[in-house]
Amino acid sequence: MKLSRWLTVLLAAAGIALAPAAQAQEEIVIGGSIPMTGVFAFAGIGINAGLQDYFKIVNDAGGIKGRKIRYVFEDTGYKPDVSVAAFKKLTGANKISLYYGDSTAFSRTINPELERLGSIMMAGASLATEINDPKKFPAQFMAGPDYSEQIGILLRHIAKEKPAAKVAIVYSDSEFGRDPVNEFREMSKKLGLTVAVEIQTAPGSVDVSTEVIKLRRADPDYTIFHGYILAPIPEFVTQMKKSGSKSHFMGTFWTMDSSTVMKMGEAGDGFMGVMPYRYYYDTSAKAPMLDKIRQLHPEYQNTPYLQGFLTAMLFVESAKRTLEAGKPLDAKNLKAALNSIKNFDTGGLIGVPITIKGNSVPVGRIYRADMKTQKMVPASDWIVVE
Amino acid sequence: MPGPTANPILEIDGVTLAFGGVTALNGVSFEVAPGTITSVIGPNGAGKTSLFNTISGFYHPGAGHIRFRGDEITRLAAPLRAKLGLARTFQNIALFRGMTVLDNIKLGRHCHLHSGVLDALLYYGRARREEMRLRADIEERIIDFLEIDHIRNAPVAALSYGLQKRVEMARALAMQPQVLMLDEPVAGMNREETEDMARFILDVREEWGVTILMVEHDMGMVMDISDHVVVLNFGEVIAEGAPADVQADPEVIRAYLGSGNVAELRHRLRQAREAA
Amino acid sequence: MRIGSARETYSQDEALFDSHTKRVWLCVLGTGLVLFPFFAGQYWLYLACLVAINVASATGLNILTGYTGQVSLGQAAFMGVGAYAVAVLEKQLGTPVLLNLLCAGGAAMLVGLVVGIPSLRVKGLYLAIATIAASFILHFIFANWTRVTGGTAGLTVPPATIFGLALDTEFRLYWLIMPFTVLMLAGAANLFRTRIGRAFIAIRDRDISAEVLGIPLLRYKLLSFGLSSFYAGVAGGLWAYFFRSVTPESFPLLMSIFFLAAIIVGGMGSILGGILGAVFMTLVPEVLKLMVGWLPNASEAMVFLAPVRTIVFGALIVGFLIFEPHGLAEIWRRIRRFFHLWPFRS
Amino acid sequence: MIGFDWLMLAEVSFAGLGSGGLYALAGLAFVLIYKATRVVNLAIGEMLMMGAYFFFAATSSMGWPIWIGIIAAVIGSGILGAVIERLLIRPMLGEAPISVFMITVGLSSILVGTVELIWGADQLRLPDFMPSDTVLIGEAMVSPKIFYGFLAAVALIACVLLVFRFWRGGVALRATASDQAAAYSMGIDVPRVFSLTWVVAAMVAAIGGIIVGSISSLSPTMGVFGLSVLVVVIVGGLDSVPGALVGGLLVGLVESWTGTYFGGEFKLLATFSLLVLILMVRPYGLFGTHEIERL
Amino acid sequence: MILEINNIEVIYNKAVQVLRGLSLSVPKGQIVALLGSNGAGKTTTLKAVSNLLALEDGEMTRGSVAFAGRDTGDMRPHQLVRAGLFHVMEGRHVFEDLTVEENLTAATYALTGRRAASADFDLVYEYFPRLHERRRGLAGYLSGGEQQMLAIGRALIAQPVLMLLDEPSLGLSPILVENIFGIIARINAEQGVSMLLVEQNASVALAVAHTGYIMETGKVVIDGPAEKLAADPDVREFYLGMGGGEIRSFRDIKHYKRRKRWLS
Repeated sequence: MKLSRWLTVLLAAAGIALAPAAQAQEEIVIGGSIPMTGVFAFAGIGINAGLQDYFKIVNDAGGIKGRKIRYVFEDTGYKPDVSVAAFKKLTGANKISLYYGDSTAFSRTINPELERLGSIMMAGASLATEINDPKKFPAQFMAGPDYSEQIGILLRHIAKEKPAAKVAIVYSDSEFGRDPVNEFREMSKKLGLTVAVEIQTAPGSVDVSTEVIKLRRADPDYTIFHGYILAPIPEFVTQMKKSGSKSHFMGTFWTMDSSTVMKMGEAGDGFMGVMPYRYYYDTSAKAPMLDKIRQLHPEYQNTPYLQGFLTAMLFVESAKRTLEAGKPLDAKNLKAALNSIKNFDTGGLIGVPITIKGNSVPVGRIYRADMKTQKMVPASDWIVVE
Repeated sequence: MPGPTANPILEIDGVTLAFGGVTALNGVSFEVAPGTITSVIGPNGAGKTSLFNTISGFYHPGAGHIRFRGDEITRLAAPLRAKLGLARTFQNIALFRGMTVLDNIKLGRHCHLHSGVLDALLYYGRARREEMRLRADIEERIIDFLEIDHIRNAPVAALSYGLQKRVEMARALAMQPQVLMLDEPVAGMNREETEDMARFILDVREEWGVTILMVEHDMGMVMDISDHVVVLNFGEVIAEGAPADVQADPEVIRAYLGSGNVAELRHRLRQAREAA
Repeated sequence: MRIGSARETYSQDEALFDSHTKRVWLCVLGTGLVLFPFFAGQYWLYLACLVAINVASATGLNILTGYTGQVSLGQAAFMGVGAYAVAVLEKQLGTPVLLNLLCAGGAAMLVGLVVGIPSLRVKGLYLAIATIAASFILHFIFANWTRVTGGTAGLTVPPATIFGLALDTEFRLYWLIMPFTVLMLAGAANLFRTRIGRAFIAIRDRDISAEVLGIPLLRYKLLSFGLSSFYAGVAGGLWAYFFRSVTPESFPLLMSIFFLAAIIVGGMGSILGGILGAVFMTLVPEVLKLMVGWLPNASEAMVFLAPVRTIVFGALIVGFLIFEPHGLAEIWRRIRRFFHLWPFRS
Repeated sequence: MIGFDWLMLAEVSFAGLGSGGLYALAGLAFVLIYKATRVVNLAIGEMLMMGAYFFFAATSSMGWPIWIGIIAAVIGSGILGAVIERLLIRPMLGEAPISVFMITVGLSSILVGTVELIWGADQLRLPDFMPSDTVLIGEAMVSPKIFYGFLAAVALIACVLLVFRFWRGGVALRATASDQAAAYSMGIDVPRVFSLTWVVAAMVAAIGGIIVGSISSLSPTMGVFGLSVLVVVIVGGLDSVPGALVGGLLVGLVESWTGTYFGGEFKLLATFSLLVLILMVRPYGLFGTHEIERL
Repeated sequence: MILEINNIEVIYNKAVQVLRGLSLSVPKGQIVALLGSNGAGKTTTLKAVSNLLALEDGEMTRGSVAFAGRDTGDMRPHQLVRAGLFHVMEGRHVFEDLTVEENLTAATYALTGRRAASADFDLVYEYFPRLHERRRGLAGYLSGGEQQMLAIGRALIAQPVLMLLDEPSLGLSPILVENIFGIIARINAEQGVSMLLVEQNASVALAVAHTGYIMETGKVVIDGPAEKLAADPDVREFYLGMGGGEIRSFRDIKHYKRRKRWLS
């Protein structure tokens, strides 16, 4: 015991001696483990652009209370150990207050480190239900509804559209896929929906004909896909439609990027899904922030971009509130500032003002694919999960 | 020299071995008396190496028995036979190319050592003592005896054919054999090297009291140093006995040694050619 | 220049580090390893720990594949067994760290022994694929035995505590991981000075002859599987303490391929090869990333150069194999030989 | 059995056979290479992927008609096969099989990186080129892509078997596979046979890749498919063309049955258990050549 | 001279020297026998001629081989075959999972790019009627003798100028051996094919050959006309297995002699 205490004191002393003297106007450093390559690269590239763009907007406007933002990131290839390495490297070289992480595994792995450091608040690409627990993940949050909440939004919409409908879920055999299955079961029961079938597909399986046969026999009114980006949804939908099924098909956030849905081709017509943000091209209501994005980029920006953008916005807002309260930028203060956000206007990115009580932003809306205009169109109002 | 009445150290009794329809050995029987040099000869493909493989436990005979010091070993696994004292060399030289000469020889002692995994990982106490004893024994008794001290740390792949054969013999000696089985010990050697190998074989028998069973083509050496010769042809024993008797056996001459009358053979070939 | 050294006893001749120069370098290396954490930043410490874990596991695989010739693609799954063992013990029972790590090794060893059973009948790449099968079956167990493994979400591991000191930083973990790795390396090196190591090599070189020379094949192949997976299990246990979160997806097949690549690139059947290979394979992606970082417009370049990194990584493996099939260890040996004779180069 | 849905079993079995046909096709590409050159090609999945991407480039990017696109993709893959053989495989002649195996691991990394560099990491969709109406076999509905994919696979395998049997080049290939040194001494240009096999295998893989890609989608992770192929060829025997066919169908059937009656998470478990079982009973697969060991 | 081997050295695995300055020549239309004990380097000699060494990590480090006056150093094995040099390997090496006929078809590659030569299957069946009976059967199921016939039959298809025959008598009964050698002699006489014959069975080899070479540890020790060699007392003693000479016994060699010599 004595030895350990002695060691701790020694290390603490070394830490103080080595830490650079705090400057009043030092920049705010935001780090990121971003999957620029690998299976999640399509999202990573968008997320990165979204983060970068918003930080630039803030910096161009003079920064946060006069302090500039510096954004540093590393490519992870969507591998948790590489993500951790990037985190260590970036936090070792910079005094980071906010961090963007790329996967559930990373969020979970780094959580003890975040708790130990106490200086960083993190958000990320993981919308895992598990992370949405302020007790277990006090220094993290996500800029959208978690997967269970997304399923809840979908089911709510179904219950409203067709009470007592038969619903099915098709999910991949991965952590991502299995995440909201329990919620699906319980929520269906609560809303008076019948679970027609739950189908799990093997990871990396190419052919889904057998699963289609199973699904066809269950004959659901609504089929929710979760745990995929694109494949094998189009094949499912095509085969189901060809066999005369009248089921409606739905997806969750990472599937819902406009270009992803459009790749489904004809089969994708009428495909619905939950989306926490407005699409880039959605001009149905006033959205100054979207206008700004459209100004910056005349071409379409994908949903991960919007996710990154909104995350950056919440990062900045938390930092601003913390600084305004005259408190140092540490995890506890940042998180408290984040949770103080009430009826916050996202500049139209989300159609309703948001309130962040816990670790997620539990808002979403159902959009439907319209293949004629090649766009996603709103199919419901904004739904807030209580 | 023990007389022929002594109990045989190794008995091959009606051994039959077949692979996929081809009979490699067909009711082979003979005995090896302790302390003798017994040679098995026969043309290529006669089943000599198959016989060796059967004795050392790599093949299991379809019929027949193999007895070692009177005990049945027909069904015994190969490693256990090695432990009993049946050591051998191989026709195509089966040295382990990834090891030095010294390690190859040490490997021979494997079945007589006792250190376990933990001893090995720690290399402390038993394993260390055992390895040191082994090293000393190999250095003093085997490497010195076979005069291969200059190559002890060489990788075996770099050695000449003759030296490789000698290392193989060293490894077999490290197995502390009672019966040493040599498969073509002087193949590919010149007269001088052959003489030396012959001397080693005789010395092993004399100094170590080891019984020797060998397969060899070099008739000169076989007839000279063997006490007993067994002739195999097409998987069957066609003759056995003292070298001189075997050499004189007309069937042996026909099947293996050849008539030696080249002129007559040439004549027959020519006749066959013309007849066709 | 050093041409030879006189040794007076067999024991001196059999020593692992048989020359004065070697011992001096060993001391330098040891001192370096001890001093390293006091000077390195947390990123380099992190990498050092990761490298050490990988070295331990690669050395285990080297015992099995490099020395015994049994190609295995199950190393990552065996690490998984060790990692889960540590996670479960630490969470459920709170047993001491050292015991947990030994149990992790033991658990992985038991699994390894079972996986090794086909090795008597199945050889070469057929065996390699059988080990892939084993690793998928293990993955299935990790993902579906929810009561113990926590299912796909996995388990979070409390920090290792030694004498009440929580090992929750790289600096502290280094003192757990590095000694373990060094001990395991020493064990492996010792192994190949004894009859067991020789038996392994004999099986690799000519297994059927080895049997006739008195080596029971099944027993030694299983022993090799057991030892190798013991190493993997301990490495996996260290991994669990290091990352503190264990999920089924933490130990993909790709990781097994990584270890195989490490020992091949490093040099099969050489302890040094396993070390060099694991170090090389772990650090190459990081070094490549650093190099991209030096380029102008690094952050934009990163987007485009990231795939290039994947290519370079593959090209390095290919290049090494084509130009030096015996791996880094051989290159190292050649460099050493050069300096031994220098300046009297022949 | 009353109440058992026999129609479902039939449909599931057809689907299984269908996807089994695709496995068999990819397995064929693998077996060709192994048979002739003894290379275990772990990059087989990536070679499929390259074929699919070539097809994508020809049709979606260049805007060529579908059939020209297919031909272009097949030819492009053939050239790639030749390049791979010449640059990576030939220098490794005579090295340990494990080293060559590792070369193909490196190769797969190179191919994935190249695809990411050129086409990005996004999932892409290939244009539809097969009839999309459901095929009815009796009362059983069969997915069209699977059905036509199966036909293409079986036709191609039959083609290869016929060529092996009756074309002199087929004899040369089998002779090379059976005994390299002896093939040389017959006057067969062994290196050329090697390179030809790689070309042909890459072409077969390209066709497989186009079908697989059109059923699911195109992405740099498509190479994972190669893993199932590995199971197929081990079950069938690494060096047996009929083995690839039987192994493919068997694995397809087992996958679809377990997927239906037990659940998707059991698919891999079932195929790999099958693999272990077969290896224990027949260590060289169902039709593989048993190598004789000599002391 | 159809074949001239000039002072060649061969090393395996960059370490083991098997041939140490071996020279021999095969006159056109003749059969030359190369004799010697196991491991003397006979097979290696043939492989060095047909350039098959590389397959076994062997390398010719010195000397040259000329076939029909042309240096073979830069010719690849299949080119040599197509130029008319056919190697019938030891152990027969038939393609076991091909039929007899397909085995012969494989050999037609030897005719690639040569004249208007067309493969003459009938010639093979004429020499070996047995092969005709079994032409649809897999070669792997043939008996040893039949396989040897097939191996020589493949060579006939190739219409070679020079045949290298490696131990055609291996594993055959004396009657079959005579049979095979009878055909070898016929092929030589009727087709005018020159032959380099490696044999263990020295008597039959010397009976069929015109010239003989005897090698030991990688070099030639005795050579001359076959009949003369067959009469040579040393050859009779060592290679024909006929004793009777006044050779010193192995039993009489003294220990000290051996001890001295191995120190080198």
